[in-house]
Amino acid sequence: MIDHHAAPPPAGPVPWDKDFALRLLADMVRIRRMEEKSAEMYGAGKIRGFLHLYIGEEATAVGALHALSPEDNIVATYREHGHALVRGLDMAAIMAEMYGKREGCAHGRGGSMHLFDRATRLFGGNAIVGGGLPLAVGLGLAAKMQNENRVTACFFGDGAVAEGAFHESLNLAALWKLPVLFCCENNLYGMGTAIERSESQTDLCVKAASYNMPALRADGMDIVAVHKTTQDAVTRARAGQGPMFVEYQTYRFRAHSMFDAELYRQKAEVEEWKTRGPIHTFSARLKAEGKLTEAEFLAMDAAANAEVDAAVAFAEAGTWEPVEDLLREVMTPENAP
Amino acid sequence: MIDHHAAPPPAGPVPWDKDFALRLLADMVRIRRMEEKSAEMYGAGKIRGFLHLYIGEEATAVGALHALSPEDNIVATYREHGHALVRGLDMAAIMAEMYGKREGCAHGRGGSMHLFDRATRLFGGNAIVGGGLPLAVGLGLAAKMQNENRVTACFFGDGAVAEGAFHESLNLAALWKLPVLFCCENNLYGMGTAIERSESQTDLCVKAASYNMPALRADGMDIVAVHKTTQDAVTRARAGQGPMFVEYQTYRFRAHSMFDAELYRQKAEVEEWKTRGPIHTFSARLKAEGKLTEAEFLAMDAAANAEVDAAVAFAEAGTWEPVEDLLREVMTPENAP
Amino acid sequence: MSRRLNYREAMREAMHEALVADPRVFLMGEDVGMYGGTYAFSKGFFDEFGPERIRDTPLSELGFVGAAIGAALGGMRPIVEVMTVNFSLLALDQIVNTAAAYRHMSGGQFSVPLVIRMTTGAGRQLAAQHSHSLEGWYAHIPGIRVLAPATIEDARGMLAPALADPDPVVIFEHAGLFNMEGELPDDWTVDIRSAKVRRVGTDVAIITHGGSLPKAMQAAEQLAAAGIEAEVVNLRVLRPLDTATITASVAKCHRAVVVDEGWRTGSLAAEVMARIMENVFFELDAPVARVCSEEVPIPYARHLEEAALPQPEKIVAAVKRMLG
Amino acid sequence: MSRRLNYREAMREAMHEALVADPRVFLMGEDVGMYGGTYAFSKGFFDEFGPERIRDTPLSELGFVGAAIGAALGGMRPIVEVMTVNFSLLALDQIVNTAAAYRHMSGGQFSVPLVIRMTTGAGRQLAAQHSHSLEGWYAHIPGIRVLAPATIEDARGMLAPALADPDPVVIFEHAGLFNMEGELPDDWTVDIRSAKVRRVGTDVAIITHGGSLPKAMQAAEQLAAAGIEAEVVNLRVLRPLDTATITASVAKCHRAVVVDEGWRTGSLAAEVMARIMENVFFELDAPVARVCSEEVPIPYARHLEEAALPQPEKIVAAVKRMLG
Ligand SMILES: Cc1ncc(C[n+]2csc(CCOP(=O)(O)OP(=O)(O)O)c2C)c(N)n1
Ligand SMILES: Cc1ncc(C[n+]2csc(CCOP(=O)(O)OP(=O)(O)O)c2C)c(N)n1
Ligand SMILES: [Mg+2]
Ligand SMILES: [Mg+2]
Repeated sequence: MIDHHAAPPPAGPVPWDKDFALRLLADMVRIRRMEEKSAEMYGAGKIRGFLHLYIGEEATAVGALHALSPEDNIVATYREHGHALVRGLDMAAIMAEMYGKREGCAHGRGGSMHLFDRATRLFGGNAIVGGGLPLAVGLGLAAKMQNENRVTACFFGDGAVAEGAFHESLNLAALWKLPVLFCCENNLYGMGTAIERSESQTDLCVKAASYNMPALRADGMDIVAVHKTTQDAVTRARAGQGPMFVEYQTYRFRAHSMFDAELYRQKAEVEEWKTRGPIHTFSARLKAEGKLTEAEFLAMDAAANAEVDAAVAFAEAGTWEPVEDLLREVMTPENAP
Repeated sequence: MIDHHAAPPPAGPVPWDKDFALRLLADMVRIRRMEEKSAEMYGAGKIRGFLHLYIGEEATAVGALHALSPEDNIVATYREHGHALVRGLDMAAIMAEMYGKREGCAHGRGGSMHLFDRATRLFGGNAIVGGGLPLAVGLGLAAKMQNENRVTACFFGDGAVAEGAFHESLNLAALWKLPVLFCCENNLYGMGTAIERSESQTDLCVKAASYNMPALRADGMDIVAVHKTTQDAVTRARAGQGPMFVEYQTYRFRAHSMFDAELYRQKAEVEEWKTRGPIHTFSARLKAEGKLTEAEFLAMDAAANAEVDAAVAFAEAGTWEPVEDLLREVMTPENAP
Repeated sequence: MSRRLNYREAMREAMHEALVADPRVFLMGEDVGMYGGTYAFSKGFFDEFGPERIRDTPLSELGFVGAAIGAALGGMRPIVEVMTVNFSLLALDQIVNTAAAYRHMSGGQFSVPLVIRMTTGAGRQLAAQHSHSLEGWYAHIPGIRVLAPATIEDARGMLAPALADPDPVVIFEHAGLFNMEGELPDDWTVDIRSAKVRRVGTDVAIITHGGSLPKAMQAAEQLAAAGIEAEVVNLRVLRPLDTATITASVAKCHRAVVVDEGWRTGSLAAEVMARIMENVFFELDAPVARVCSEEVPIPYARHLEEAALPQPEKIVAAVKRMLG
Repeated sequence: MSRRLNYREAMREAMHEALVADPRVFLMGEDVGMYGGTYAFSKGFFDEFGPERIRDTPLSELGFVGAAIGAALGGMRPIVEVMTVNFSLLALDQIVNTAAAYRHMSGGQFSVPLVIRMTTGAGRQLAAQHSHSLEGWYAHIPGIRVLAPATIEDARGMLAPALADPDPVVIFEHAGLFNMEGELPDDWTVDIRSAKVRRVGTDVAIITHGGSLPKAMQAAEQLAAAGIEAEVVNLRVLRPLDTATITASVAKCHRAVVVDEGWRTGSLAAEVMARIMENVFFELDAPVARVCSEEVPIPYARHLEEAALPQPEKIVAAVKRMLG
């Protein structure tokens, strides 16, 4: 039986220079503020559909994505706002997408669950649990067949592990030795189902052996551990040694989506995990090491809030795609490049 | 990399009394003769569709099924003639089914790939690779929920292990501790694809750990090993200790189906495996132990041939279901019991 | 005495009744238990009936739908909830190749008494992967019965006969209806063989099902204001289709519009049109028209989603074009 | 100079040409390699192009079809062979929810240049799980193109434009055609937008595709002997349907029979009938009829299977009934 209690808060020296450390901290803060505002805008009816917040899990996306290069591919889930932002998408384009505006990163066609960006090789946003894994295998295959020095990082949750798509994808990637990282964000729940109620084997790393695939595990609340572990995995994949399974043990502080009474977990459990919140524990460490002052933190937070405000203003000012264009983008136009 | 070379032929003492030993030997011979005749009748155009022969693998079905009880459930594949026969179906009803006659065990609706029998709890014959596994889980669930002392044995090939259905089924069965035996007939090939070209992990028992499921392996050419291993698995499942994965390492002597040029394996490999043929090695052991005389073997073989001839005669004499009844058995009739 | 309740409550009551009545009945699916049901259809059941009978499943649609088939074969009466039709694509192999074909392949030896429920439809800005209306696909498969409750009565009354049916029944519940309130008459028993005329009219038959029914009713009201009396036929049983009710209405009105949230090409609406063609062609004063979803994966933006789906205005316009 | 070859050889030639012409093209699927292709379409390719480009996959339809989508996004031009349409049910989620929707969901940023080939149809006594004709399902999905080569020309000529198409293309190859021989004209380039009239006639339009085309042609010959000149329209592009060619033929003949191996209810034939209804209703002298498969999982026994499927005699009978 898995232990749902949080381990001690992340601690220990941060092996980064101040500049790098602060960049990563800032990204976590940016995600957090953007997400909080999204929830607010959902309440205001500006954002609709399903909205899945990443609050609490920021160390994972930020730590992992900073271990990747621009030429790498990213495949994500419906809980991908953070990934999109860290990958380099304009917060304004993300917010506009959630508003359904033409200026959104998918022109308002996709919404919260389908953030895409060709420029940064973000291959979505996928609302089918497990749906991104086969895609990642194929991106890895294309990279390998074309001798490109490109790694594909595929994010998915613990819930996705039970899907057949997980099994088929890991086998293919390992069989063909593809440069794919299977990045499992294990937040202990798939919607309202705790992992020990959905997995007969709750040690997810054990599953990798099934595919002869090496596995690494990181404390997903500790951005330093996440980054280091991901770097190790990337190095191996980039060296042509095949795929890798990486488990990030993390926790979702908010409800699964905006419709969730959270009947399935104890408030105390959530509170306990919050003591390990990736932002305050990391900033505390940086402060203790003299790499961060409170003033710097406040400035960073103010910058994030300003960015969020600008993003909202952009989204508000955005336009609606004309209804006459409804059938656009179903098929590629004749003379597309 | 898996070793496709056959191990030394099965040997060692047979821990059975003469009567039991001869019954199992006879069943292997019955399957062999029935299969050979089926191939002949396929050539003669009497049997059509796909026909998948079990020749070479007889020890698996015979050894395993004799470890089960009449109240247990059997789920099989398209390579299931042997299972049906050992389970107690009339050879004549099997042959008539392959002829497409109304007297067949599925009234000619199913054919070779869909042998069914309610009386002996044979839940098919399934032509979708991996398709039977979820079904077996459900049969196990029903048994458990109704407190029935019933084990479900589900047969499938090494090829099926790559399917998502395998993964989802093993997880469900283990999670819910269901009395299901996952009986993998590993004949080293899925159609023309050798296992090391389809599985990144060729040690299939390792996969069971992924589901926290115990695994056993048996030499599928050795009926004694098959029977003993299956008995152990059945005992455990019947005691309510949950599912079990059992791998039988075996080999298919014939082509995958009647359309197969066998470009994917060496003749020498097949010949080498034939030296371990389950019938001649087992009869040799019995002879060495004085439990079988050549005369007894010849009589047994003659009986099998006579049974086959009678089955063919029955099938030949069988009738065609009237075309007017075409739409029968799509839905259950109103007043069905 | 009739009672007022909403669609969700009606369905919940029906399930509750079935669980109480028959120990072989159990509910399984993703988050039907501790979470309380994705759409709260089974709220409270987990505490009342326990985890064995309100069985949360891992995310494995193919596996647990197949397991439900096996459980049905093994003597149980499972209700399996596939959260939405969108995810049912993962389970289609088990539904088509096993559940629907099983009785036939076995020469009639085994029936599969299984009920599969799923949410269908668009309208909540859930975008391209969460907005399918694939009832028409299911209606194509021999060996299953397909239901689409669109009223409080049908939500309350269809489950019991579905569970009594010895063969697989698939029930489509349109997400747009869940909060719809209505009166439940005292006698809400439902016959799961027949379509039902929801509004009597003479000028045009509007034939529809599921989430489009309220839209058709609204359109009929608007048309009535313009002096056009539409008859609204609710298919409600999508397989086997009740051709007699359809053709009777068309024979009376001589004009018909079929409304279907499926994408236009290959929609169930096409099948209804084909049946009208085959059976009452000479009764038609005008070609049958259809109002379907536009041929686009459903967009997220609200105005585009609305434009993609059938709407009362489009139905009114289609009728007026026809009569004009 | 025209050449004589069979359908399998034509398809094989087309694949060979594509593999030679473009290093981004590769073939993947179950047993396409060492086995030589389930139906020998790729015999010899493994030795010629090697295991990277003639890529045998494990049994995992969802996974490898999804991988092909990813490979297409990553710059390759995969041809993925799903052994038969029956197994494609396992891959439908990736085809519908990913391949078809991808361009739209991404706001037009990404196209998926993928070709999916699969065998379809019945007629070889393969029984209920190996005999589906689900082209109609695929034709329902926005975002993909669906082809059904039914002649030597189309088998030879459809692959190149399918590979050149920036969007997903699904090609259905009917197993009953593989050994069919015919002349390949010098110019066999095929336009994958249009239907094609295979036989000119005036009395009735027989509209069909895939494995039913030879049956329709046979029926037309039999009808000609009885003095009835049938026009045979081969849809060949099942999505988007070429309505113009259909309606032109119906407008000329004033009568039509649609032949489709799909189960009758919800068949592609229903869509063709709906389009005729919508576009040329007033040209019709009789209701359009259809000859489809009976609503039964395909039985194994030969006589029952034959009875379940469209046959030339049934087509002839339907035409005669209509004209009678
Ligand atoms: C195939 C499929 N089944 C069900 C759902 C509904 N659903 C959306 S998210 C989710 C839980 C997924 O959990 P996990 O993979 O752990 O990711 P998390 O949400 O925890 O990040 C479920 C059941 C879906 N989107 N897709
Ligand atoms: C889902 C599915 N995919 C493909 C096929 C075609 N097919 C039939 S048998 C087979 C090989 C299966 O191999 P294995 O599971 O090892 O069983 P074996 O035939 O060796 O007994 C294949 C590919 C199928 N029937 N079902
Ligand atoms: Mg999770
Ligand atoms: Mg095998």
